[in-house]
Amino acid sequence: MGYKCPVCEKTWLDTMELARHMFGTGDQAHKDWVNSKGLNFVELLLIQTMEPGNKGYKTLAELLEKEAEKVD
Amino acid sequence: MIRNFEYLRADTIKDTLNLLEEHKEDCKIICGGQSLLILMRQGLVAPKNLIDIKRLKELNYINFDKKGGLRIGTTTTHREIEKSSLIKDHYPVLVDMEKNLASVQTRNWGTIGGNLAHGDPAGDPGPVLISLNGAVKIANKERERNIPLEEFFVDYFETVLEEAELLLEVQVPVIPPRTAVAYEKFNIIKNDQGIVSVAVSITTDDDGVRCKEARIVLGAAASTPVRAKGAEQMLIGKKPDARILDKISDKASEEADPVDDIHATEEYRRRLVKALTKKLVKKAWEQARKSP
Amino acid sequence: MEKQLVRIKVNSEYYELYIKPKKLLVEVLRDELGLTGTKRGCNTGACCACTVLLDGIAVKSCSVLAVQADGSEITTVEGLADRANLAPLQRSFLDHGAYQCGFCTSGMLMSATALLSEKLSPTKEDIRESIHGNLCRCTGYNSIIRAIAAVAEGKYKEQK
Amino acid sequence: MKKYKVINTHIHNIDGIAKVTGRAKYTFDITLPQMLHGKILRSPYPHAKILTIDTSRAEALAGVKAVVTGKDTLGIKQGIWRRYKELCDEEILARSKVRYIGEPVAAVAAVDEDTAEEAMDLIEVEYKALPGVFEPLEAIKEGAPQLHEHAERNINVTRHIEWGDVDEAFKKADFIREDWFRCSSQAHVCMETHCAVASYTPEGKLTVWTSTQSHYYIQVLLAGILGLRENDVRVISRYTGGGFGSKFELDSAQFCSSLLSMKLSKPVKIVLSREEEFMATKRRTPMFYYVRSGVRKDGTFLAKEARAFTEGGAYTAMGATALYLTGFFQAFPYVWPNYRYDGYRVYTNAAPTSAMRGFGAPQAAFCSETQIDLIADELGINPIEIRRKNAMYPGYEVPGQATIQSCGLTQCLDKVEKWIKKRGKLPPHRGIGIAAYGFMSGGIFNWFDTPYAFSSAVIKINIDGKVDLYVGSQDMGQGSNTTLAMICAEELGVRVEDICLHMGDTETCPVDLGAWGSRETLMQGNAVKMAAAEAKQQLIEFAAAKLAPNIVYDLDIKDCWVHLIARPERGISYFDIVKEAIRGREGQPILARGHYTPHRKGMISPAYSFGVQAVEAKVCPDTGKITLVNCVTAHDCGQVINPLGVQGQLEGAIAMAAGYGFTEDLPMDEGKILNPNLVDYKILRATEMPETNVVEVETYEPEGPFGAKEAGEGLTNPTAGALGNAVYHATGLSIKDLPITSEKVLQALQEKKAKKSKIS
Repeated sequence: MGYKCPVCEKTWLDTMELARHMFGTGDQAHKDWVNSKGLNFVELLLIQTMEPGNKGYKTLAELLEKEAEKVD
Repeated sequence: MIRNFEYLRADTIKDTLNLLEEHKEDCKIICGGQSLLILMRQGLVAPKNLIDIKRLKELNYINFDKKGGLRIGTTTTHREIEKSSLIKDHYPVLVDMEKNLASVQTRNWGTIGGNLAHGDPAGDPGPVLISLNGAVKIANKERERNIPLEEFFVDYFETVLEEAELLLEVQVPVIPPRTAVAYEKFNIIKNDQGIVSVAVSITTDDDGVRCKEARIVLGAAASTPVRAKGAEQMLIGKKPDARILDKISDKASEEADPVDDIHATEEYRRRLVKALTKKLVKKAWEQARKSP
Repeated sequence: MEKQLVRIKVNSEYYELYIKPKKLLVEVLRDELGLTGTKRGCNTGACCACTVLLDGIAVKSCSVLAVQADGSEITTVEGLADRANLAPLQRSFLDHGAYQCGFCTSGMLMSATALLSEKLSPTKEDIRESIHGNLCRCTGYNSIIRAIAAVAEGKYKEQK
Repeated sequence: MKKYKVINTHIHNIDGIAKVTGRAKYTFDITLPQMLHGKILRSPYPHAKILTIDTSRAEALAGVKAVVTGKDTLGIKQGIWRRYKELCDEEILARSKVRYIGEPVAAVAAVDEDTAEEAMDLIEVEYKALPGVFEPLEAIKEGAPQLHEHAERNINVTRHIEWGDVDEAFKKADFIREDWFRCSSQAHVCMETHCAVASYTPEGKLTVWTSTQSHYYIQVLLAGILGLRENDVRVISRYTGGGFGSKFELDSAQFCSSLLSMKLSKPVKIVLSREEEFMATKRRTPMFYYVRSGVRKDGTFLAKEARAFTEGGAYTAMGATALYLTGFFQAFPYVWPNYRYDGYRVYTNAAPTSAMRGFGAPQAAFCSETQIDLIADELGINPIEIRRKNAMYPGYEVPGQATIQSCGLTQCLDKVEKWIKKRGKLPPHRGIGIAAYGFMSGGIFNWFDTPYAFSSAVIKINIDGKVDLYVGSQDMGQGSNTTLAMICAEELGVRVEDICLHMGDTETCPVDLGAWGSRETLMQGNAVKMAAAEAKQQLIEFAAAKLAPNIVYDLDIKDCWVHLIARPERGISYFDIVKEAIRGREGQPILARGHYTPHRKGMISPAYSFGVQAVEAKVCPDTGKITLVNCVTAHDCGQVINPLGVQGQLEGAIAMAAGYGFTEDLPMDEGKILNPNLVDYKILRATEMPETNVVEVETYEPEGPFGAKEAGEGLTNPTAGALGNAVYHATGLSIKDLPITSEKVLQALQEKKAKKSKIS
């Protein structure tokens, strides 16, 4: 059971891990995908540090919950 | 990169003065070269001719007599001064100053004349020699003149030495009775240049209860070593108790005009002047009262 | 600017060299005589990696013009050992691990040699003082101080 | 009988005699026939477009042989994080844009250094200055000047580490404290500056002598940027005058000398001046740290949240690693059940920041250890006690990150506590501060993307019993050669003098990733041990025939004596067996190979060192001057291999890390470093070193050779924090801004006085 990265297809245990992977990689391809979903990659990163409670990563994780392909 | 130059070795004072006269602004004197060679490497100084007086034996001496006091030839190295028993006996403060002036290597090759002529406001000999009421003998081909060290330094790296002039010797009068001199510089790394330094000379009155004469000289606290004359005045005729010490050291730090640089802010340098002045006036006072 | 004749004795060999007056002693030792044991670590006379003995005293060979050394006797690190017999300081440095990258070692050894020729029984403070100018980024100095102290205490007699 | 014959005995460094006699030839000492001298022209602007470069006047100067600029390169953007294309962002010779003061724009080869330097002034570069940005917190702002097209808001790399439920845990905390810290930069100041001699020959082969921590990396990176085949580039590096993290990336001396040599087919030597070394090589990463910690009344750690904004400088370099490691070590060496870290590396118009001894951990330790003392104080718990309560222990798992096998942290705390008690009551204005630390024994993540094993070794035993040991590791002074020779001798059962170690040459040595991240003892050590074991096995096969043991496992070699373990007196000389074995296999010398690559050992490292350091300092109330009095370190590096080496690493680390704590800094003005020389950059001298004492706490690390772990970088981690805590206990002032200068201390002392007098 896991989630596939919509860009490089690596599989991750949960969407939080997947979000971590996407931010950590942070190349254009991953940025573009996030931005194409109506979020702003860089904004999310900055929100993450400016506001408490893991907000940036949670927001992306929620999106991935819906968007990312699940695999078993 | 060091630019090319003509190398001229002078073996006598006469040769040196003739060469200086001949080349005027187109030449530089090198002795120990501990500061000059660095400037030349950085291209900041590029003389056409370099006159080497390192072997000028005529100017390598340390003499003392009870009347005339101390005479140090310009090519005498810092290490020679540090190790001289004459100086140890009569001017111990000079030995302490030399010991902490720089690395052994620099003190071994660098000379007193070179150090003074370089005119670095952070140099160690300046303040101490001024507090000792020292002077220098300067000559060109025509004439000789003596200048109190207090008037020798003009600005950052600038002295009264004129074109074609050579610094011949340093002169220090005999230390009067009931007098003590103390010097200290503040630095983080030992033997580094001082962030500030203070030299204090105090003479007490005959029964040792009041201060009769005082000299307080600040190093690295202005464009040249400076006397804190206001502070000196507050001290004369008084006994430096805690209250006076506070006022004197406050005054001294007001009289300082230090720079702001990467090693310390102006504010911090003033605080250091205050701390050192307080400490050294106290020290000199206590020693002066003990001394015959 | 013409080259000058310089006569120097280095590690008990005599040399006659024609060199530009602007050449520093360290450049002549390294480039003309191939004595690369003497290093250079800075351009401001602040690291003493280039320390050699000039007529028995420790100087920075980067802060002495070679022409100024004319007629003098110079000892570099290559001159410390007597053929295969290492000098006491060299043996003590080995025993105490008083070096790591080794780039400051020559200068350290020369400073220490000068100290021990001046003072028979230096204090710890004398030792610290004598290598104050010599920068080392590896050892933290204490092993070097121990090594010099051991020789000063007579633990290393000359091997003959 | 002693467990080990070689390991943990006092032996001389195997490079020692070459070093104390001045015969060790460093790259700096190499001269080749026909060799030319190169110099590099560097940007005076922190951020500018290069409009035109006119080299004609320089080329016309007598004695100048060649001038190269970005136009002469393949225009490849290189970087050491090869696995991520966007992190390969540095051209080394800039073609169109410069991003920091000191960035190379041209290089000259001439008959001598002076001519090359003269030519510098004749190269005319027309720049269009661009607005620069120098502070990470400025650079991420909307509308700040952008250094790289691909990096919006100048964000270079981000890292997120998280375990547990931080937000929930904070709700349960009795006490929460948050602090901001500023960790300064630091220069490596290797005594040998970066230098290289490159020699390209018409066969199409390039040989480069250079001062490096990894000849393998340099070989691969040079081949890549020059468009050569990897093994047509030979990198030689026998003696390296210090590294400390500054010498395992491709540098301007290596690249420019190679480029010039390829153009001329003549050897070209480039030695960076000390000033270039300061301005235009990499440096320690400055960090702005926000740390929030929640604990129980009794001092039990509950949750920690950390955010780091790191000043990246103009390029990625090894910054991505430092960013991850600082986050990981922010929670080290303690049990934080809930932890969250967000790290941002931001591009700025300054010299790139990268690896430096400790690799992000000293910064983390300074913040963490300072805050722990503040928390302990407010809870009225003793600093040792709060650390003991939360210390990592053997078998502890850092969730999702690492498994701690050996860990002597608690014993270290006990030893240091004893020492502090012995010091008794201190005179006024004195304090003892402690800091606990740990570090990795080599990294696991393959960011370089090497297809090779992380470490390899080859052994050849000759007819006289002499053992040729070929290692890929690099001795830059830390003493790996000696440590590896000891491991080889111990495993093979011979003496260190029987080993002839070969290193520092890509043509003859197998691949190792090099000397960084405290890799060599564990990783290269394991490879050497494996090779030695295999060689020994081959010898024992022959011995078995003669000694007829019950089973072959009954045989062993010690002190060059092949014998029955049960009856050591029954045996044969190692030297005889070697002769027979070689004859026996048609005259083939004994050959053996070993390799090591960590598998399934977590995200960071296969093993971790631990320790506790106490620093006693004196603070002058009138000037704020700090004097180090004493420094004791209880250190767990597993089984000590070379005691002399460990002590050297320890004392050296203290000098470097104390410098970081209170004397060393790189002040800048608009990207210009203001103290690029050894007069104004303050390194501790012999006169400032405190007494140093080391207490070894031995543990056995199952993953390490003979149970050994790292003993190099970790020792750089605690000192700044311990020093800060010493100042805190001496004055009641906690300075959260490195370096802790006498001026900052005096300032704080006076403010404190002012407050007091207001109250009273």
